[in-house]
This record gives sequence, C-alpha cells and structure tokens, in this order.
Amino acid sequence: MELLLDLISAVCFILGALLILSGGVGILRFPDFFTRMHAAGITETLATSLILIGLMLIAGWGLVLFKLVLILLFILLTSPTASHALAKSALHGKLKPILHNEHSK
Amino acid sequence: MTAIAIARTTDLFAAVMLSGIYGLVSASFFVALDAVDVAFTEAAVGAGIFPLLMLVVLGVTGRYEKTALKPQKAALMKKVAVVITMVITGGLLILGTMDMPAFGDPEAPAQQHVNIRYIEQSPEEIGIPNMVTSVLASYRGYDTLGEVLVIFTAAMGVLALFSSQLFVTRKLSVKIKKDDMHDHNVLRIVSKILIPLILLFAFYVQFHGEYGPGGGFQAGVIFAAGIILYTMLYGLDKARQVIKPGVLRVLCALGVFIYGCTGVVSMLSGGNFLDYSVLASDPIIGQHLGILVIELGVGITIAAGMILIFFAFSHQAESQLGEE
Amino acid sequence: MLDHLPILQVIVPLLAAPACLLLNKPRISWLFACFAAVISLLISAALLNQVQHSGVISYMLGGWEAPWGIEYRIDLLSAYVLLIVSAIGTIVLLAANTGIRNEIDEDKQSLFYVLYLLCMAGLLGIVATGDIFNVFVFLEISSLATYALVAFGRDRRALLTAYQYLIVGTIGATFLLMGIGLLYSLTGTLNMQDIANRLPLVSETSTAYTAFVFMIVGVALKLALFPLHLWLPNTYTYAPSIVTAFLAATATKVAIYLLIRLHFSIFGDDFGGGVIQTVFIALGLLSVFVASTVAIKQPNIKRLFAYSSVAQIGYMIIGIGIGTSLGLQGTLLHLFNHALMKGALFLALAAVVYRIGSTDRACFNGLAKHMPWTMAAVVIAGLSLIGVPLTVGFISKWYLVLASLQSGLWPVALLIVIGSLLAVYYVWTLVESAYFGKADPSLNSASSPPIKEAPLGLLIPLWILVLANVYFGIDTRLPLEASAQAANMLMGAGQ
Amino acid sequence: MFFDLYNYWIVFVLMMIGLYMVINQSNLIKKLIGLNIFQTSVFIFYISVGKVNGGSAPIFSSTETLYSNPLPHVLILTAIVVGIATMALALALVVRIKKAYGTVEDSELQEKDPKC
Amino acid sequence: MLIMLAVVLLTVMVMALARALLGPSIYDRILAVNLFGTKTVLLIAVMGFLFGRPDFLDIALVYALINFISIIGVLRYFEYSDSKRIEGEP
Repeated sequence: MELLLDLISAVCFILGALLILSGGVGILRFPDFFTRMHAAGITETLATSLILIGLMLIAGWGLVLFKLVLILLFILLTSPTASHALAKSALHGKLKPILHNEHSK
Repeated sequence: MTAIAIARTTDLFAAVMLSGIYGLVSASFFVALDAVDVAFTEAAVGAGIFPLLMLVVLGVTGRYEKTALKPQKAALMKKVAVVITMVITGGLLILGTMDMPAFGDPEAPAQQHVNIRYIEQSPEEIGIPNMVTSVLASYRGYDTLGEVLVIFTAAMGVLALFSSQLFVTRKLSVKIKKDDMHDHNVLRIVSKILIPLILLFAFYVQFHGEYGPGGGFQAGVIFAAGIILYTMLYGLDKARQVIKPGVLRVLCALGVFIYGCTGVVSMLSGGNFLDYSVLASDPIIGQHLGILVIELGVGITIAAGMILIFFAFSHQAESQLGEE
Repeated sequence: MLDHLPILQVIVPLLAAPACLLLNKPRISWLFACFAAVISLLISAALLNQVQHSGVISYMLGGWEAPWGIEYRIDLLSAYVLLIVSAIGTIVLLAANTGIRNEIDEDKQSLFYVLYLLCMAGLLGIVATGDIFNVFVFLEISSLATYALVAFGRDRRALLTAYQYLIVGTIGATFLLMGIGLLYSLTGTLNMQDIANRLPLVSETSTAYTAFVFMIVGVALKLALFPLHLWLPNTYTYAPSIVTAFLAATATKVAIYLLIRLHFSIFGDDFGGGVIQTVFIALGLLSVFVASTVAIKQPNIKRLFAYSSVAQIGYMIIGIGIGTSLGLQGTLLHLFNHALMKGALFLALAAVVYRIGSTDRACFNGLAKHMPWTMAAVVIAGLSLIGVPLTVGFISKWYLVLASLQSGLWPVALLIVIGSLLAVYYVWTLVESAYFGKADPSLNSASSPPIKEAPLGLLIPLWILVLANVYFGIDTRLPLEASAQAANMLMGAGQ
Repeated sequence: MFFDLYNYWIVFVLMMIGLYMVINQSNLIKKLIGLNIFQTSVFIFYISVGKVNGGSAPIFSSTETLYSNPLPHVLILTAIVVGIATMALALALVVRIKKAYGTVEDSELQEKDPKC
Repeated sequence: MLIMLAVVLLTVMVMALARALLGPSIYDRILAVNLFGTKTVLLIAVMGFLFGRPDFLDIALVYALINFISIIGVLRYFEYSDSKRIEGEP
C-alpha cells in the first residue's frame, strides 16, 4: 500500500513537472499574448493539481492533508478566474489576438 | 534562489510593476532560511499590500515615467559617478565584513549568547511551541508595542495628509463606470465565495500563531486583504457602507489601547509593565492569556490601520477620477 | 508606583495619543495632550532627582532580566535629556493651541495633537531605553510622526521637503538598523550594556568598524551633521512654526544623545584611536563656518535660524570630538541651552507668522513697534545664541573653549570664538531691521488691520523659555551639576 | 572560508542597487521602490545572521533539536511593519505632491520650486 | 523526487521571470507574475516536505491568496486607466 501510494505520487510529480516545464517553455516561446496565456493557463491548473495530489498522497491523514486540499481548492477557484479576468481585460485593452498566420514566419 | 533575487532586482529598473515578484522572491528566500513567520509577513506585505498601494498611487499619478527628453551629458556623468561610488562602497562593505562569523555557523556569537535561552527555555517558560511568537510577544513585547504604534502613526499620518472627506458618508453616488461591474460577474461570484474563507483564514492565523507561523500581525494583514479585495470589486462606496471609516479609526486606537492596557494591568497587579506572568495565578497561564490578548490588540490595529490607509488612498484615487 | 516611573515616562504620552484621537475635538484634545505632557514633565523631573540620589535605574520590561528582555535604563545622561525633551515638548505644546490655529485646518487639529504626542513619546522612548533595537523602533515612531507633522505646512513645498526628509530619514534609520545587525552578529545581544561588555572581545575585527561607520552615518543623517545636513533647512523652513520649534529644540538633541550613547557607552571613547575624534572636530568646525556663512545671506528668517541650528550642532560635535570630560560637559550644556534658545526663537517666529503670515526679512522691518514683546524675546534669545555673558549661550561656549584650551587645541578655541562672531553678524542684521528699519509702507497698507502683539497663548510659553534662557545663564547650578555628573559618568564608563 | 559569506555579499549588492535607485531615479515612486529594496536587503541580512546550518524553523517540535535563531526573525517582523508604514506615508506624500505640483518627476519639481 | 520537482519549479520560475522582463505588453507581465506566484506556492509546499516540516503550508495558502488579490488589483488598476483613456478619446 505504502509503495503503491509512493508510486502514484511519483507519477503525479513527474507528470506535473513535465506539464509545468511545457508551460514554462510555452510562455517563453509562443508568439503572442493569447497563446502564451493558453500555455500558462491550461498547464497551470492541471499541473498544480497533480503536484498537490502527489503531495497529499505522501502526507497521509491529518491537518496537513486538509491544508493541501484547501490550497488545491483555492487554486482551482482562483487560477481560472484570474486567467479569465486577464484575458477579458486584455481584449478590452485592445490587444488583438493573432487570428491568422500572417505574423508567423 | 539567490541568483533569481539578483536577476529580479536589476529588472526593477525596467518595470515598476514587478516589485510584487521581488516580495515573493525574498519571502521564499526567508522560507529557505527557516524564517517562516517572516516569510508569512513578507509575502503578505511585500507581495500584497505594498504593490497594491503602489498601484492605487500609480492610478493617481499616471503610469508612465517621463524619460529625460535628451540624454544630457551631465546626467550621464552623474550616473556613472554614482555607480562607481556604489561599486566602491559595496566593495568596501564586502571587505569590511570579511571576518564576520561564517554564514550558518552554529558557533557564531549570534547563536550563542541570548539566543540559547529563547530556544531552550521558552517552551517551558512561556508554554507555547512557536519561539518566534514567544519572543515577539513576551520577551520583547515592548518592541511589538512600538511596532503597533508605528502602524498607528502611519495611519494617522496618512489621514492627516488626505482630506477628511473620507469620513463623510456621501450618498451612494452613481458609479462612473457601471458596465464595468457587469463585466466581472465571474470574478464577483468567485470572490463572494472566497472572501468569507479569507476572513475565516485570518481568524485561524490569529489564534494559531502560538503553534505555527502566524499571529496578530499576519492575521491583520490577511483580514485587511480580504476587505481590500471586496473594495476593489464592489467599489469604495459600498465597502464604506460595510465598514465605516469612523469605526475603523476607533478600532485602530482600540487595538493600541488593548495592548497598552494589558501592560498597565500587569503593572497594577504587581509585575512590571507587560509582565504577563502576574495576570493569572499560574505564570504560564498568565503568559498564555497575555499573549492571546496582545495578539488580538495587534491584529485589530493592523487590520484597521491597513484598511484605513487603503480606503484613504482609493478615496483619493476615485475622487481624482471623478474630477476628470 | 515610583518603581514604574521609567516606563510611565514613555507610556503616558504614548497612550494619550490614541485617547486624543478618540476625543476628536481640537480643544479638548489639546487640553488632554497638555495634561499628559505635564505629567511626563513631572515624571522626568522626579526621575532626574531619583537618579542623582540613588544611581542608575534599571527597569525590566515584561519582567525578563536584561539581555533577554528589553531593559529601560535611566542614567544621569538619559535623565538629563529626558528632562529637556519633556520640558520643551510641554512648553511648545502649551503654545500649540494658538500657534496652529492659522496654519492647520480645524478638522485636522486633533490629528496634529495625536502625532505630536506620538513624536514626543518616540523621542522619550529613544532616550529611556537600554536596548539598541528598541531605539530603532522608537526612532521610527518619532520620525514617522515628524514627517506627517512637517507635511502639515501650508506651503506646498512642505510636502516636497517632507518627502525628502522621509527618504533621508529612512536611509539613516536603515543604516542604523544595519549597524545594529552587524553588532548583533558579533556579540549575540541587543542590550547596550551587554554589547559594551562583549564588544572588546571582537573590537579588532573590521566588522566592528563597519558597524560603527554604519551607525555613525545613520545617526549623522538624522543629526544633520555637516555634509549630510541638506534636508534640515528646508524642513525647518516649511514645517508649521510650532513643529519647527519642537523639532529644533528636541529632535536633533535626541540624535546628539544617540551619538554620545553610541560613541561613549557602547563602543567606548577610545574606539578607533584618535581618528574619529579628529573627524568629529573637523566636521563640527566645518559645519559651524559653512552654515553660519550661508545663514547670513538668507532672505527668510526661519531659514536663517535653521542654518544657525546646523551651526550649533557643529558646536556640540566639536565638544564630542574633544573627547575630554570637560568637552563632553560643554556639549551637554550646549544641548540644554540650544534647546532653550532655539525653542524661544522659533516660538517667536511662530508669533510673527501668526500675525503676519510670513518670515521674510522684509516683514521684520520696523516690526519692534508693533510686536515689542516678541521682538524683545528675539533679542534676548539671539544674544544667548551669540553667547553673551549672563545668558545660557555664554556658559556652554565658555566650557567648549575651556575644554579645547585644556586639551591644547587652541586653534579650535579660536575658531569657536570666530564662529560666534558670525552669529553676532546675522543676529544683528535681524535686530537692526526690526528696531531701526523702516516698515515697508506697502506692506502696512496691504494688511489693513494694524499688526498687533502676539496673543497671550503664544507669548506666555515664549517668555517662559526666554526667562529660562536668562535664569540658567545666571543661576547655572542645575544644568552644570547634571551635565558634569553625566559627563564624568560617561568618561568613567569608557575606561 | 571565502564563500562562507556569499549571502552577505548579495545583501550588499542589493543594498547598493537600492541606494543607487534612491539617488539616481528621477521619479519619486521609483525612488520609493529603491528604498524598499534597500530595506529588504537589510532584512535578508538579519535573517542570514539567524540561520543555523542544519537547523529548522524555530517552532518547537519533538522531532527537531537544532533550531534557527528566532530573535532576528522577531526583529525583522517589526522592521517589515516599520517599512510598510513608512512606505504608506511616503506614497501618501507622493499623491499630495502630484496634486500640488502636477508631476512626480524630481527634475520638474526642481524647476517649479528651485529652492528645494 | 521532491528535489527534482523543486528544480523544475525553479526553472519555470526563471522562465516566467524572463517573460516578465521581456513581456511586450503589460498583460504579458501580469500573466508572468501570476504564473510566478502559483509556482511559488507549489515551491513552498514542496519545500515544506523537503525540510520535513509540512505544517508550514499556511504560508503557501497565504501566497495563493495574495497572488490572486494582487492580480485582481492590477487588473482593476488597468481598467481605471483604460476607461480614462477611452473616455478621453471620442
């Protein structure tokens, strides 16, 4: 059982780390704001939850677990909201997404 | 970690906005160095309150820095001169501290003298596990009173600088930008769930300070942050109806009073100023009680002071917007 | 209750401040503030008495003994400075009700008293404490209150100077903090006495020197020592006159106290060999001459006396630099005397501002006819500033000259005398225009009601200070005794 | 030995950067950011002093025996509060200056009131 | 495992930082700051486990909270200035 939990959590960590890395690369390499946002937003939510779940698995029962759940809930709530608000005000702020491939080389 | 800190700082020249990251970085630095309570505070202040105040001020003063129109030679010379002086001074400082006790050395004098008592005896003398809290609230409780007064002074100073219009409850004026509120339905709903959570969390931090990182100051800041979030989403007018600035002012003074009176009471019951041991028949219970009460005082003053300062700023910003 | 006097000294004004806020009516706040200030004055007098009779008082805050808890340590020096600060604070506060009426809006007046009390409590706290970090905390309380008080000024330039003062003050305080940190890393304690005991073990390290430099520079910024004095004239000029009177008479004095404390009690007077002493004397002389020369040309009288303050601070630094018991006594006497005379002068200026609304030199032409009492006060305080016999100014300069002669530094003595001659010049030009100058006719017609004598609310505190100037110039026992004892004690501590 | 002090060097570098910003920036707000960095460098210094190698956060726990020094933490908590209080006051002053002068650039302020 | 995770997080933080530096528009910077914030939350949590004192998750929680609030604050501020500009245009 212990081993299984550790294994699962390791898998979670690796997946999460990969996702985060890809998000980081994305935010550096993508051509305009909205694509960057896409890279960041999507990976962020999933990767964060994966890592937190991984942590939960090693934490075992107790206050720590509860706090981790709280953090997870919090991030699940806020992160998409923040992204949403950001995208919205970026649109309002007259930042046009690149719709066609005209800019890419 | 340290490399990031440096990289961060140099780019501060480029972007005013990023001082928030700086706060986060230095806070993580503090965690790495075991200073959890400090990290807690630095996160809330350096990454939270300070950039927020900064933003409101930027809203008033305008965002763009006016760069010098022509690159003046004199200014450039001055710049170079200052840089050189700085490098020299920095070098001197490094030289000057070459024979300091090594970083992290457990044998360094700082770890040897006063510190030992705090670490070895405070859990028994005070009866609470968080040594930072016991030093803060009991051994050096008087410094903390000073700290509360600093915030009080700052709040008073800010009030003195801005017009007293803040306390005049005007009628709920028609918002300048009405549709802007509808834009953020998602935000508002999420925040509606979050704000009570934040306030609850603040209370948890307030009373959990004896066992884990936290305490009156951190709780006060978090509480203030919750109210500030509300203010940002619903506008100052509405927030002022929820919490009246006049009440805040009274609360701000009240917190100081709670702290001061704890000291006076302990003085009256035969101990020295702020000696909590005399507050109850058992010294340890007395210490507990004292710390609990003064932390409450700290929390109240900090929360009220921070909210007051924020209200004063955003009132200034809104009235400026109204004029234009 | 007598045991608790040291803490009550600071706590009374400290807790009176929030109470003042709750009262919220300017007049009641004023009465209450005065009440608190008078109590703290009485306490400080009792403390001085107590210390003179029974030696150093040590008070453990929170009941924790010294290096672990914070200690309040009242020795002769701190009792002496406490008395100065609380006395001047009280007298100026008495004048405040009238003094700020024209300069500060009605609805902000009770905030003014709150900040004033906080500032005073902060200054008292710096002097009373025996814990070096506590110094920093109270320094910040008083400085924050000062910045806000300065910004009360009517002129918009008050804001700018308050901002500049804030930047400089914060850098100074942070330097001090850094010095404290270095000291802590060397000695592992924050209690001044304890540091002094443990410092000899490590005083050869360069880190100790670095700490010393940090702290001295930090205090010098607060002190407005010569090359770092630029903030002071602006601040004094544009702050409300009452605030100027308070600041000039107390804030720099407390900074001097801090310097003496650091130099003599913590590091020991022979720290760093003779270099520091020489540097102090040189800087002191420079600030006397530069500031006096600049003062002569000032068109604004408030600014003139601000520069003169920088010069007087120079005298005090010379006394520290001489480094003998006599020189130190000269400094301490000058501390006391300068508080009296600058308090009087700036209060007189406050009276002028109250009636005329400006302190330009032109306004003083023929003013003695309209405001005889105020101008008489200016004359006496000015004489004291020059150092004419029978005023307090004479005593302290006499001691400074004596001390430098005794140490064989006769050029210094000569330069002190010459510096005083510069003071003669700038005081005289003012007196001349006030008594013999022709009033500008356009000015008189512009202010349609004729200029009257200042109101009693200002005159009485003003004359208390002026009479003190004369009284302590004739009957010199109190300051002489106290300062001699304090100086001896400090020199004893250094050995 | 040589690298034992690297932490303190970073502190000094940060300190100088902050001081440089305060002196050389024309914008009043940027000066404040510089001041903030300057203060933070001192905070880091204190915390570094308090760190003990192998130590753990100073909260008593049955599994730990070596703790970092709690005293610097307490001092810095106080210092952070002082810092934010100063900043609040300074920002309030900046807002007032903007209202009175219409600018927050040091050079322009100098032109409007040459005496300061 | 945890160390690897921390290293990855640090790398991504550096990346976010770079974006914040480069960021052509202000929104890029905000996005980077946001990303940086959440990564810090994770880093603190991981560090808590690394040091064997996982009861410090409170700090991570506060970070998450503060991060959210500052993002909202930044957005609010830009709306202020944007609406000013839009009102001025016609």
